Amino acid sequence: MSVQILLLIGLVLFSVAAVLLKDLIKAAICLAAASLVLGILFFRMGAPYAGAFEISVVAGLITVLFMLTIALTKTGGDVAESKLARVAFPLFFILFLAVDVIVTKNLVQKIVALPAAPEAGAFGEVLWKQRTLDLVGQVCIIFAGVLAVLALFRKRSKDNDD
Amino acid sequence: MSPNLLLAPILLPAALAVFFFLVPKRVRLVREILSVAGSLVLLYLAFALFEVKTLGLKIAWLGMGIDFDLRLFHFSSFILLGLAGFLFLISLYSTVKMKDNPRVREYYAYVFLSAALANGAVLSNNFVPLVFFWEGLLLTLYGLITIGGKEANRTAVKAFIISGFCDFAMILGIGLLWSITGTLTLSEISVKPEGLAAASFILMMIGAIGKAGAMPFHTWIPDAAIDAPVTFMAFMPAAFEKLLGIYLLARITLDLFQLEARTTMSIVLMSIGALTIVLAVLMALIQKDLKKLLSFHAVSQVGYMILGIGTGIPIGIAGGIFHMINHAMYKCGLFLSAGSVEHRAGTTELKKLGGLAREMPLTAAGFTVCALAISGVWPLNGFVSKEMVFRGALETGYKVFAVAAWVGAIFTFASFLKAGHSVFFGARSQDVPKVKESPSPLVIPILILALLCITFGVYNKLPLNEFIQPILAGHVEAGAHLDFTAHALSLLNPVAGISILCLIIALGLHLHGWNRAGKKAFLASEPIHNLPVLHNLYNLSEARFFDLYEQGVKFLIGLSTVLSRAVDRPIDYFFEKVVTAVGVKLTSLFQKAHNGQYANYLAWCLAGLLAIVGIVSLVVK
Amino acid sequence: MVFLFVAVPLVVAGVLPLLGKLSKRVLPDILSNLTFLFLLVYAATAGRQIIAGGPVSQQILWFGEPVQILLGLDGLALFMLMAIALVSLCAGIFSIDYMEHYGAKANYYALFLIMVAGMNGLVLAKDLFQVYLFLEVAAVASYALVAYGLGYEELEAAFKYLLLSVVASAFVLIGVTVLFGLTGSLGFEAVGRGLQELPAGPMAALCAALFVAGFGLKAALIPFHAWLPDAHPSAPAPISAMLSGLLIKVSGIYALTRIFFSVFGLTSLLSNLLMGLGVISAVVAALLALGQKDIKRMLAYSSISQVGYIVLGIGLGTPLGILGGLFHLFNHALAKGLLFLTSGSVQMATGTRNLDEMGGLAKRMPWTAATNLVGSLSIAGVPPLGGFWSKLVIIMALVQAGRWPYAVIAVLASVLTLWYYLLIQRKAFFGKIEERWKDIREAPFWMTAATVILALLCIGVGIFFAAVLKSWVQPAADVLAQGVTAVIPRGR
Amino acid sequence: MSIETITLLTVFLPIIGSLTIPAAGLLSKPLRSLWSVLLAAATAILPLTLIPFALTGGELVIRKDLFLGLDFILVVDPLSVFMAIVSSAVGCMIVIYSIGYIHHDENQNEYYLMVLLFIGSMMGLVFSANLVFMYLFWEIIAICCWRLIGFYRLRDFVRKADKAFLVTFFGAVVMLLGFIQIYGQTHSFDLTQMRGTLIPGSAVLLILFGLFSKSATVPLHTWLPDAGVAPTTVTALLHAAVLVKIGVYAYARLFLATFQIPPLWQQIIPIMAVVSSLVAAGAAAVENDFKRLLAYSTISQIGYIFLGFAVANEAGISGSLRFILMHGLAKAGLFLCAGIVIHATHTKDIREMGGLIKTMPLTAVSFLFCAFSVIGIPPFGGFFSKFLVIMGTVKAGQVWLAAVALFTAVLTMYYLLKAFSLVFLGEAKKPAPEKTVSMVTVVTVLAVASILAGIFVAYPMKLVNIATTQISWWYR
Amino acid sequence: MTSTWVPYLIVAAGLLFAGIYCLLAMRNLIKLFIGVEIISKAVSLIIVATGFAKKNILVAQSLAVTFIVVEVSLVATALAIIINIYRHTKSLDIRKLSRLKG
Repeated sequence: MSVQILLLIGLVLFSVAAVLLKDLIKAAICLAAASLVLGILFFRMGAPYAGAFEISVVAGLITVLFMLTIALTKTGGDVAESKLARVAFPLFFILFLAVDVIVTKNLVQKIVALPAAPEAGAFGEVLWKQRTLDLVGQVCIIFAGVLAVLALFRKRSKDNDD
Repeated sequence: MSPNLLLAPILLPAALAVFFFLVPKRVRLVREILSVAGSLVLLYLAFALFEVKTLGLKIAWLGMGIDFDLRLFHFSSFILLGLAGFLFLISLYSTVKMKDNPRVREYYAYVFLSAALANGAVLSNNFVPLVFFWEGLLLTLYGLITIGGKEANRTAVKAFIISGFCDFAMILGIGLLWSITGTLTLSEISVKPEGLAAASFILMMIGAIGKAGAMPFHTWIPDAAIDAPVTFMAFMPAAFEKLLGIYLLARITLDLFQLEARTTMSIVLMSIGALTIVLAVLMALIQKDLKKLLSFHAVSQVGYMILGIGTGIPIGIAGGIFHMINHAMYKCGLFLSAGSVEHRAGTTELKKLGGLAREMPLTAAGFTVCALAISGVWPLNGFVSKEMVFRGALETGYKVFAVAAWVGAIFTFASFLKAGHSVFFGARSQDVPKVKESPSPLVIPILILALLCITFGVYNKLPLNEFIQPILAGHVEAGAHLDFTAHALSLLNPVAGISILCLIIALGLHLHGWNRAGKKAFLASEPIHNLPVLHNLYNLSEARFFDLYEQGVKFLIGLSTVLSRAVDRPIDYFFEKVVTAVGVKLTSLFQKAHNGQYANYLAWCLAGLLAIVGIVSLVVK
Repeated sequence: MVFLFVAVPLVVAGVLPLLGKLSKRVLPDILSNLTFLFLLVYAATAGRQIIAGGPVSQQILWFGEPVQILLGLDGLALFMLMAIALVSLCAGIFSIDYMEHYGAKANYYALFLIMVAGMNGLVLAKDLFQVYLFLEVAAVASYALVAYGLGYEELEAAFKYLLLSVVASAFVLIGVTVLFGLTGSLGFEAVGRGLQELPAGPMAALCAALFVAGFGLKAALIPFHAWLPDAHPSAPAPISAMLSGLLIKVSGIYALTRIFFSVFGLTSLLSNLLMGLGVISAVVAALLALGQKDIKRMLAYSSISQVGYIVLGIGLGTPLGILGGLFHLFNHALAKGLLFLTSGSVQMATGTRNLDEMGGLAKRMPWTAATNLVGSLSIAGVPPLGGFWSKLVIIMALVQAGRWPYAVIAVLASVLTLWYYLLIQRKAFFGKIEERWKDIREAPFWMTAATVILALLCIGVGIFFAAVLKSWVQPAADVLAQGVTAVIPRGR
Repeated sequence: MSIETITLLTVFLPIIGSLTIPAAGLLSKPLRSLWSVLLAAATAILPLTLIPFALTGGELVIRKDLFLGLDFILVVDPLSVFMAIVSSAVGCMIVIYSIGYIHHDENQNEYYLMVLLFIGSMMGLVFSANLVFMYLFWEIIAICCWRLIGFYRLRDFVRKADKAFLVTFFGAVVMLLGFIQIYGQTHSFDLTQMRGTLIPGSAVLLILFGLFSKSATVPLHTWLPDAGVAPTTVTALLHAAVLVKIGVYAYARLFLATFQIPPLWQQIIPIMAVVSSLVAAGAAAVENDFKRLLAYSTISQIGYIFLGFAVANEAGISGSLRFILMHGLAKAGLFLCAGIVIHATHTKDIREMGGLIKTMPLTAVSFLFCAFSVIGIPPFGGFFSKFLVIMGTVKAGQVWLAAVALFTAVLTMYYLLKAFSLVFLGEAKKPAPEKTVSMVTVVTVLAVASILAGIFVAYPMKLVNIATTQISWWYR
Repeated sequence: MTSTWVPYLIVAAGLLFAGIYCLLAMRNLIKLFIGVEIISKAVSLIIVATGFAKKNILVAQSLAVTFIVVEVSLVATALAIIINIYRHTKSLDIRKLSRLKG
């Protein structure tokens, strides 16, 4: 459990760093690190496939996409962030966490969840046989993403810039 | 006799009117012959009907107890006769007087239409046809006045609105009467003027005396005297409207309401009568135009009729009605004489006229007789009817009304002395070139009327017994004597004495004024005109300050302006400006919030979420 | 087979970019519009037969293996499918001419089809997570489509839309997950049953709140609406028509309704919440629309306002209210689609969307003007057009339920609605033609055809309202009304 | 043909026919005009054939059940037949008249379409016995009016058209709310089944919004004077003669022939009617724009009609019914005279006119005749209607209201005669001849009709009386 | 189950807060999107943790995988839009994206 807690804390810290760091590349790397931690968490919670996906796709692919974007928008891409927002963040964050802890504990402890339906089979079977429509959805959304990127980077037949 | 004959006095002149309207102006002869012949036929018809006495015709009309109900009885047949007679005289007179008028087509149409409507009104035994015909006269009134000339239009509108107002008052009265009695048939109604019925009585009375031209509904008449053709004056205000108005007033007081002497309503009527007599005659006195002078007398004399009828005492009522027919005769004659003078001399201004008696002897004679009659000189008809009114007024016990009537008599005579003196007698005026007597169609009606004045005076038994007495016959308690003729021409009683005294005072006043003005007859009234307080009042009155119409129109304009500015425009402003402005304000307020900043929008979403969570957590525990 | 509603557009969308190389214009036009036509015909014929015996859930075979593709078709779903098919067919026809100058038609149609597939999937889904998933599918496609013009404003709008939508999706998904945690299942019925057994008040209520916010943002209820007046006007006109006519309703109202009625059960709390949001949206958005200069932006605000009406009707929860709400959804889909298409025609002819610059266009564009008038009056609720009947039914329901204040506000909002639609008419069409527009031309054939079809539908629905209500809307409303009675109300 | 067929034809012939007009317009213009006239004439003739049925005092209900109680129900009874005859006849005249009047202008197809749709919807409204369908036709009429008011397409004109549309729409939807409240109470929109139902005061108030806005009664009246920017044919015949009568017709149909209203409202509505009448008369008296003056006069006269219905006794009702006919004829005549004058002098300000009687005598006389009819002077038709309304008011015990109404009549007299004097009498400032024969003919016909309707008043009376008896069912 | 669920929920809520704070307060478009990513982390953490606490990890895992796919699509689209915006404005400031208003 303690490892779990440590991982959670690491996740939070990396995420917060991703928010606070000025340098976009560093922020993106922190984000990747957070994904990595999350992946490990998933693995430890008995979701190895999800963990693997998290690490390879999110920490890997998405970070690459971020880097690419940052590189493409390098010149003039510096935006002066509000200092106040940066400074105030930890304060708010801690405040929120305090409230969060109290509320969540109270909320969750009051409830009685239904007992879980017993699970059988392997992950693949669940995904392929019970949640087949999710796969269809995945196909759809990948199509959508690909087509979106294609559309956004297409050669414009008419320059309708303004 | 077939009841359908009752439609003839209405349809015949109406048809003639349409015909006259359609016949081109050039076809003069046909028109004139037809008009005179037509009116003669009508006169004959009226005589025939007068012989028949009672006849009824009822045609279903609008339902709800509104029938086209005509009833011939003594009173109506008598008025019918009078109307026909005047129509004949006017037609005859008009053949010459109106022949060159550019709108002669319309003129004849209106005159005959008026006759049709007046006949209809007199014959109606149901209020709805009565009002139909009665108010229809507004049209011909309007039309006839506009024939006068350029400025006539204003007067026409004035006459129209005043008469319209009176008619509407009458309609309201009729409505009240209907809701009280539940019937609209005149012959079925007989109520006491109390409570709502009193209101109804006053409203209907307004309608009647408005038509007759009593104060304060008279003010268009002097104006019309200047603007409108003189034949119109002789025809409408002098004859027709008096006959109709007083006819209705008599019907109201005798049949529809049981007016009793010495009641409030009676006093109201008498007061109106007395005031009309005095005020109008005071105005008449100072006039310097013959027609205008006559027109004020046309008002003043109505006072006698109202006073007489208002007494509620048989002799008074009889006097009022008798005065009505007398007045119609001599006033018609006077106007026709004025017209005759105007025809030859080209003016009716007293200042410019004088000494015409030698050149126009017949006109002068006719005028003199009529003037004496109106002044109540023995033994003319005016004397008889006025005596009856005086007696009636005295009999009520309220002597003040009799006094007022006598005061009126003084000034009447004084003003006619002035008028006659300055037009026909005295020095020959230099303003008017030498003239001839008017042609016979102008003179004959005047002479007929003058003759009638004498006849009705000297031989007063004929009208009083044949015409007047039967009207009252059904309304007086058994045993009361209804012989008005016995003392009619008697001079040896206090009433007659005072009357004669009045005439003498009038003569004195005239001579005094005449002398003071340096033998200028038209200024004979100046001493009275220049009396301290009276002078100011006269000036105000000349400035139409006392003219209810002028004040009423000012009121109407003021009220309209207020209604428009204070109600209508604000409402429009509300729709046009306020609603729009509120819309624009709210819109721009909301629009400003949409400033394009992402964080702002996200904050709304979060706030929305928090609010929802808040609400939910408040409700769900 | 119900799965075809998702599969066909998906497959065509996959094929199109490949075929696009062969024929840049004609083939995508024909193929995609045939697909829409197929969907329409299939829904109208087969769909009705399928549900003739009551709602069905179909499992299908996948390469001979029994797998779980669980799709539910009932009256409500069929009703939505019909609406989607109708409007997308018209938008597709309109695109034939309109999208010429945007280029990459194959790509465009593919995204369009994906969006339709996503919406169809969402309508047919019987599982909370799949609702989320298809919602995202349609959303991703719509981001790209909003930005399709690649102009500054298009991109700005798309980005804001995306960033707000993502938050909404996150809310929804969190809600779904928590429900999953509470009941251990994701299917509507199972979760519904589970919630009935659980005394899990606060947590379920939190989920409900998250759903209201999340789907509310998708439906653009005030205060979650701010993306819509940016995104909808910026998209190409047929896409605006799709977004305003369908997407906000499917991914917002439909999802919300479905979940609240079939899963949570409409408690009085939720009912009041929805009605409150609806009424605020109806009024405030109408006021906002009043101040717009951009014709499409005005239409977009109008969409928010009308969504408010729909939510007001559905949120009332009485059978009549649901009937009215759904009918208004349908009418608004037709009319708003029509209006956006005509605004596209105008923009194409004049090159501007600014109402102040237009004037008297009816002279040169009679068809556009006439069809726009029909759409405007329909939405404003002027008889005898469809919009009138739906508003009438909503107000009838409100009065019947004794909700007088809502009824009064709904009535006044419809006056506001007419006000700004008259502004459009006055400034754009009804007036003397401006000198500069003397030479503009009426929209090309296919664009006009699409608008005329929609206008005829608006009129037809108005005249044959009883038939439409009886055969299409009533079965849909029945589904929801049964949901209301089946689930025991909770909360207070 | 059966009564049923005739009624359905009366309603749907012009409505469906109107939609074919643009198509006819594509073929040829004369054909289109001819077709429009044919349709209008058919619509005017068809209800005439219902007279024998109506005179029997019968009632025929045509019903097509639809959904949710929103059934399509038509009722043929003396009231609806009377109203149908009056409005279709006037409508037919407008179409005939328009051929000459409108033929220089653009958008004629739309014009004829809207006019015929208007007439058809009017027929629908008149025969409808379902509240919702009444509202439906009511609003179609509003659309037609909106298009027609803005017919000349000038920016300001269209703005005024919008104003008219919005105000009437506002009133109408509020009225709809009232209908729905009644529905909430009775679960029915069917008027034939609700006879005698006592409706709450709030419903009365809500419905009054609609009636008053459509019939341009204070305080929802200001759109009517503004609507004078429409072609004169439209203002004359649609606004004066038909459109504003919708509200009063609906009043008769709802509050007299069907529902019972609370006693309080029976007291209030006459007061509102009289106030409206007075205010509008006041506004007319200070108005100098010819058409606006006449529009205010219309508002004022509508007050009388409301008054007659509101006092709800036999005299009042029959007076008001007649008022609908007489005012239609006379006010249409006045507007058309104004149209001729404005057309000739190119100004709307009556102070800038004058002396026109010399150059346009027929117009002047027609104006005067129609004015007399509006004022209520016998033997013109308007006399009877006004007289009966006043009689009814007095009979209902509302003497003061009757007095104010009569005072308003004096005001009417004042401003109409003032207008006549300023325009036609006095000095000729802008002499202009009567050019168009067709227009003068129509106004003459209307003026003559006004006077004939007065002289032969007994003829329309029969139908009116039967309608009155039928309306005032509570007497039986 | 609740005790195992709580810490994850708390952390997920914290991450959600961080992400939303980032969206609210930051101005760089890419930074904003990092915020979105953090929110996604929170969501996927909740999904898996729920399955874990619920002993329903297989379903949760499949959901998480699907969610990750969704995330990728979103990121790709979003970054494509960001690059396009950058091409127009040569800036990544969200405050400059306020041409659409009113």
